[in-house]
Amino acid sequence: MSAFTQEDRSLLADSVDRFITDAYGPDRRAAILKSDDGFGRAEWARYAELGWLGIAIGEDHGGSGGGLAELAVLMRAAGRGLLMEPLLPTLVQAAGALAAGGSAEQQAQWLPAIAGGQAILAFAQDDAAGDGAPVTARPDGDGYRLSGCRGFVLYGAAADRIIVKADLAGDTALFLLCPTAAGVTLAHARSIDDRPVSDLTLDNVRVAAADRLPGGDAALLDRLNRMAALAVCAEAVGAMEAANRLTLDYLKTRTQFGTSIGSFQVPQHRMVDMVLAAQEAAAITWSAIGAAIAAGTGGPAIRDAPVLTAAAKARSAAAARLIGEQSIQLHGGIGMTEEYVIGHYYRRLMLLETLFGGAGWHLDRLGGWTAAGFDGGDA
Amino acid sequence: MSAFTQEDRSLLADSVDRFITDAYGPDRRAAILKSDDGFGRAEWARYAELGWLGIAIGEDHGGSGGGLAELAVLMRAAGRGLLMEPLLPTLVQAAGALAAGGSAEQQAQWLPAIAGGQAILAFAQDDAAGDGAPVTARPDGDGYRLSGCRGFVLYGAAADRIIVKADLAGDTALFLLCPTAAGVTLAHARSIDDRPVSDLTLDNVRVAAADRLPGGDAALLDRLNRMAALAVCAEAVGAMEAANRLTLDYLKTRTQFGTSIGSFQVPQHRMVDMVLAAQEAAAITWSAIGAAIAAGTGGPAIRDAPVLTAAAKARSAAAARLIGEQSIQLHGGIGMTEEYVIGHYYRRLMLLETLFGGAGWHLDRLGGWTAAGFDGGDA
Amino acid sequence: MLGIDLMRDPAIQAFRAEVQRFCATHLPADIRDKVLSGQHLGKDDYVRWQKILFDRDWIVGHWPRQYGGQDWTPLQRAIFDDETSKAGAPWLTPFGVCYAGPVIYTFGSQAQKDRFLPAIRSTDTWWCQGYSEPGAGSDLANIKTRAVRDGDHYIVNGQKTWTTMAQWADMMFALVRTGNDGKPQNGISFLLIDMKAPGVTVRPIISIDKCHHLNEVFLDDVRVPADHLVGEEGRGWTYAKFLLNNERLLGAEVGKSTRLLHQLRRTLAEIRDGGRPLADDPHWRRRLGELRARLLGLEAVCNEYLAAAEAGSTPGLEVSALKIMGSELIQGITGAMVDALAVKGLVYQTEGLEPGWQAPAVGVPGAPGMIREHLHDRATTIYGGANEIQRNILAKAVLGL
Amino acid sequence: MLGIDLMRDPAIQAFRAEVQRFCATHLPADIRDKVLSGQHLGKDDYVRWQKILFDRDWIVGHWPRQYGGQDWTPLQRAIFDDETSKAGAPWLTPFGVCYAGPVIYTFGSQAQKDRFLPAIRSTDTWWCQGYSEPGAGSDLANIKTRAVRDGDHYIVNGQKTWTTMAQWADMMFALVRTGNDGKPQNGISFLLIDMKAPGVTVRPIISIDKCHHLNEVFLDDVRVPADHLVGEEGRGWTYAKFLLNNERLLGAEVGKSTRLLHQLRRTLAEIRDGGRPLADDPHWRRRLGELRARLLGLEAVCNEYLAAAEAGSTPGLEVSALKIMGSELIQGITGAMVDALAVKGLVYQTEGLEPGWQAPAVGVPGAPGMIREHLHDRATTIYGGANEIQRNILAKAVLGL
Repeated sequence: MSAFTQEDRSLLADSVDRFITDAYGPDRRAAILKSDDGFGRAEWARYAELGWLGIAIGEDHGGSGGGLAELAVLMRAAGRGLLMEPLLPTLVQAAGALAAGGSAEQQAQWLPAIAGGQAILAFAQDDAAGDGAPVTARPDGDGYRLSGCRGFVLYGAAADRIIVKADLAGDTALFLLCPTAAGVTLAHARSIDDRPVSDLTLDNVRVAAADRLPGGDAALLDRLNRMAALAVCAEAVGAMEAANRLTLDYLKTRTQFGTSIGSFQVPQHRMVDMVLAAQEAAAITWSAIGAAIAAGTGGPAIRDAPVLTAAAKARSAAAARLIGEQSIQLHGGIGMTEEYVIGHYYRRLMLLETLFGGAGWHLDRLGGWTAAGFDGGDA
Repeated sequence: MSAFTQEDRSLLADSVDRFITDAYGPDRRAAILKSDDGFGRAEWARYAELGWLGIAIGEDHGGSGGGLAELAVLMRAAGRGLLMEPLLPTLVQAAGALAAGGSAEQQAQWLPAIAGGQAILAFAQDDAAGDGAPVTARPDGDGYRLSGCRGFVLYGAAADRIIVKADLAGDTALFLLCPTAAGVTLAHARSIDDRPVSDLTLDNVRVAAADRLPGGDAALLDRLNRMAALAVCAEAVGAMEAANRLTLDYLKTRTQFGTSIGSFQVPQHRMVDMVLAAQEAAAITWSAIGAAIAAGTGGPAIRDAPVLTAAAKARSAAAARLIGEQSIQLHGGIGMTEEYVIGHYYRRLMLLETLFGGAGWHLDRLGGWTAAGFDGGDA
Repeated sequence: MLGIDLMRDPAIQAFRAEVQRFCATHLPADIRDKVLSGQHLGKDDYVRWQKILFDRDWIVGHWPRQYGGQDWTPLQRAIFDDETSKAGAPWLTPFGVCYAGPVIYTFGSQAQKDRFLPAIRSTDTWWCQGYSEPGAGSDLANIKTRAVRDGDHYIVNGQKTWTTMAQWADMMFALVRTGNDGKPQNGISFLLIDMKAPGVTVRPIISIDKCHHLNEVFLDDVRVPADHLVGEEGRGWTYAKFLLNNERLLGAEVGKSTRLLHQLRRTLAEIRDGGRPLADDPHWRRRLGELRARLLGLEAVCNEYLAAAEAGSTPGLEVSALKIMGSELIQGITGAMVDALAVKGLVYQTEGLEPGWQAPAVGVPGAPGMIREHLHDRATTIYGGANEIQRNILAKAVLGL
Repeated sequence: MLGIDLMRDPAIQAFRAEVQRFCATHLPADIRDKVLSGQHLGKDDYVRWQKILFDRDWIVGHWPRQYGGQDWTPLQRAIFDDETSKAGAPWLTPFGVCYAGPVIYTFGSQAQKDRFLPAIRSTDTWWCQGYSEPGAGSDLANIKTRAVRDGDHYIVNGQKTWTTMAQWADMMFALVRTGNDGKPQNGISFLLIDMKAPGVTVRPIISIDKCHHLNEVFLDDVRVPADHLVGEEGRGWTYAKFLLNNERLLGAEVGKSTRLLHQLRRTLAEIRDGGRPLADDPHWRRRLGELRARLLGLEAVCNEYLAAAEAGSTPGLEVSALKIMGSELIQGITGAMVDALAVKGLVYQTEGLEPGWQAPAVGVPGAPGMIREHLHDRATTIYGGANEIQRNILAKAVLGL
């Protein structure tokens, strides 16, 4: 159970919002985008001071003992403020993997470092950027050798460690990879929403046995990916709410043909649909998070958590597309400029749509489950 | 080449429109719907007198030597007037099959009878209504024995002959079936757009060798189905144009909140999209018909006729759905009543969408061809 | 409290289970089968089921205890509505128990309460709603039916339309115009009209599903006792708005959509194309997934609203949001059904809607019920204020546009 | 004559083949490769290609012969536009040859014709369009930039925005306000402004694709010779409308959509998911089919319009229909591209847009060009009168609503 009350969560959300208002304005954000890191090192240290980085880390490891609900509150606020820092891979994926699948030593080494802001971790999984070279691991003495490629490693450039998913004799295994180890190549670029992202190539890289996560199996990865999908949904909800607010303000203030754009029925109805879509995405996301927490704590799950997670990701992806595209359309020319922030929301939403499975992927799974009578025959 | 000029076609369209205005009004149509036949016998005779039934039959068989273009003009006008008579199976499918694949005797027997209005023919192909009992034929002395089921035989109840597609030792074969032959069972109902439709069951039915169409192979059937698909597109275009006209009139005259509905921007834009959709459906349908005629007459085909046909059916299906649904929505309550005609257009469009392949089926084919670089690499 | 947490509340789960159990044991199988196959229900079917609910004290569970109800919260009411719908219970015709009853016990006189409420609870009186007119649909304030005071009666003249089930009705509650001052909303009164009174004529309207649900009701010099006026003259619009608000959280029709989605699932498993069930086709699978996701999304939104209502907040305009989402989802599901049927041909054998019909079925078994549902449900985005009107309301009242 | 019949006309087919042949032999490979991969083109790339067309006498084929053109019909012009686009030719920047030139030869003085037309044909002068302003986008009649007569000059003050390629321009044709009487459309004049004149300042606008196509142009006390006024003072709106009409049949951008659809096809064949190319996935296949069908539909509509134009009719508002369909199709195609890329991750390596860039590519090869195209093309439904405005125009002028 989370150590947080509903009120604690509100305070957390307020704290992030206040930070963004005070210290993460357009100028600072523009400077961060131009920096080599592509995110704010100073901000990261500040997040640690504010206690955000340990929000979902156990109190025994220097955190405050929250969980997915608190991460979601943080990610939603991060979405509103378009934060650039590596919250997702470090707090959700890596800390989640270590907490659930790491050895005591790994947890002792990395979780306090994450909570304290000293360590940034990335996560490399899924398909290779190219074809035919997924990462494979083979035993090598008292350790392993890893080879292969991974694409789209977010914040790979800044990571102190990259948790790499590899195939080990047909099973899933997770390894803590040091990016400076011999045989590791990282090629850096930016994602569509300006985040640092890397292609990772491993050429017979030696990893010690102690750097394999003992509990890092396929089931863990599946749980982690669902958790990450929900964190992404929460971030998208925040971004959609902010984009809707900006667009609604614009409709009210921008005049054309002698009247505000918002006095025309077509923009009105479109704005209504955008607000309804964000509302639905939020509701289904919180539902899925509630179910995931209930499932994790052994409580009675009303709905199966995977079903709700698939629905949440699919619906928030659909909402993200509608809101992202129509925010720009309703803003007109100004929406097309890099200087104005609405385009940044659009690009952020484009990325969030795709992370941890796009709408189609989740709908296919959900459709398959539904066809098979999944969920106790309850739909 | 068609014996018709562009002017002849205009005269034909005018003639159908005039007939509908003069003699196919709501009262007459309501009476036809209530009749046992479900279509107008008297009207059928009149169509023969007006020369419509022989429009695409050769002059040597009592027709006027037109082709697909003239059938399309007729079908478009029939769509506008919501005609209930068996034009599609008799003129397009059966006469088309006989002209292209019938023996001289078959042509001499049936084509003049069709042109003269003495014979109504139906067509039974594709899947069985149930599962697992498609029609198979086996040689039996100097004839054949047919067994199996066919669903959705339009106008099967009135047909003097039903052309049945059957599987003959792995090949496609077409037979002229007499509905009163021993072993033939027809179960009658109405289609969603009020047309008579039947399930056909064949239990070891004897068909003479002379009643097999010598040219009735898979290639002929494929060509016929494309032709029929385009005739259906033309009928849909006519129905969409009429539905749009009714809806536009309604928007202009119906007042709500003290002003016409058509003064609101949302109905305006929706109406624009409906008109654009009908316009596109018309343009792509005429394009495909032009290409089909060019292909049939050995002229230089600009675009491959099957590609354009698939595009035409898919786009007109999409337009039919938009226009059908939104015609009712924009009419409000009155659109929901059986007494008012817009719902009849909706149900007619629902059926036309599905005949000879719905949008999905055609898009899948078109997508496959496009992926494979079909059409000379030209897209 | 998050909606999902609320749904996990043991008392709530127990109530849900109790409704499910009751339906499983008390909903007559013949009625359920008609509902699930989309066949016609007769008045006697509705009355029989409503009397079963009456016997269980659930027919007006959402009424206050003093009037024979159970003081259900909005959440309990929503659960009851969802679970009975899912189980295949008939539509709980709302004209008496949801509309006339609450207006009468809230605004009516003691005499009206004594006279009308018992028969509403027992469904011994069948009610219909006299709101819409030929010139007043979404624009309801525009009603023209006039009631002129004549001694201790009103003389009513006018025409109501789209009157659901008026052919079975004993009473109608109607909005009538008693004054013409100021805004059109003023001068509207709420009158209870005996359908057997001289001058009342009911004419059927057949809808595009070929069925008779709707009617026109002509009112020609109908004499209505003055004590059939509910509340004050000229305040009818206020009472109608109260009603609307009262019903605000049921517009999503989650239960109905759930039932229809089950039906779609079965249909996709049964209809085969090229030898395999449609459910195995990737396009159908994705479409089924999408409809399921939308249903779960709608349910989540409802749960948030219900949680807010449970926490004592008075939600206002949700009725518009839920109505938009709910109606468009229903149309999405029934549209998928007819698309699935279309694979084998759209045969609409209306005889198949009659219970006990035995002649040979043409086309796909069950098709008539699904086609009827689809055609009928084209109206869900029109009635109760067209979705365009709902979006206007949200734009103005919620977004401030 | 049906559009399809017209397209089968041997002379038309021969012309099409001639353009194709010319592109195959004369379009420089380096330029074509940049276009097809979505890389940045420099001014020199555009000029080089336009001079090649000039040498072939095709750069202003649609101009009258007396001004150096070929008297192309709308159909010929459309074929030229389609085929060059499909072949990977750069966008034929229209500001000189399509906009400034025709206005000058139609409404300008002999001196203006002599002075400006030759350098437009040879692309020795680069033009830009000074229409939009911060307060006048879709609502163009609202322009505020003022030109005040001062002896034999106008003094121009104001700000233009969204000015494409102004950073390369030698001249701007601008709508400026010279009067304030009556409707806002009155009092607008058409002025030719030297971009090197004192008081002209160009400030880049970086768009969401991170590229510099657009600019703000500030005009501070810019002295423009009075003989740079085209036609009559106060008639600028009329000339602008003439221009719009002139361009009405190219708004569909069939050629560009065709090229992009080819690119999508290749992308779907190249990107693999779970070991097989996306092109083999049923959902992608259907989506590709749908985009192809829409392209064929758009082409068919264009052909009907062109056939009508060829037959001498003067189509009026098609520009709105073609603009709506064309822009939404382009967005459909580029949206599919980024969805395909997303399977491997949306890496936007903007360095990859620079020709000759050699560093290691991250993500999917070719992604930067496709992402750039997608982001850039979000503007297609905004510029030139947003699609909402186009639908307003059609509703009013064509449907009479």
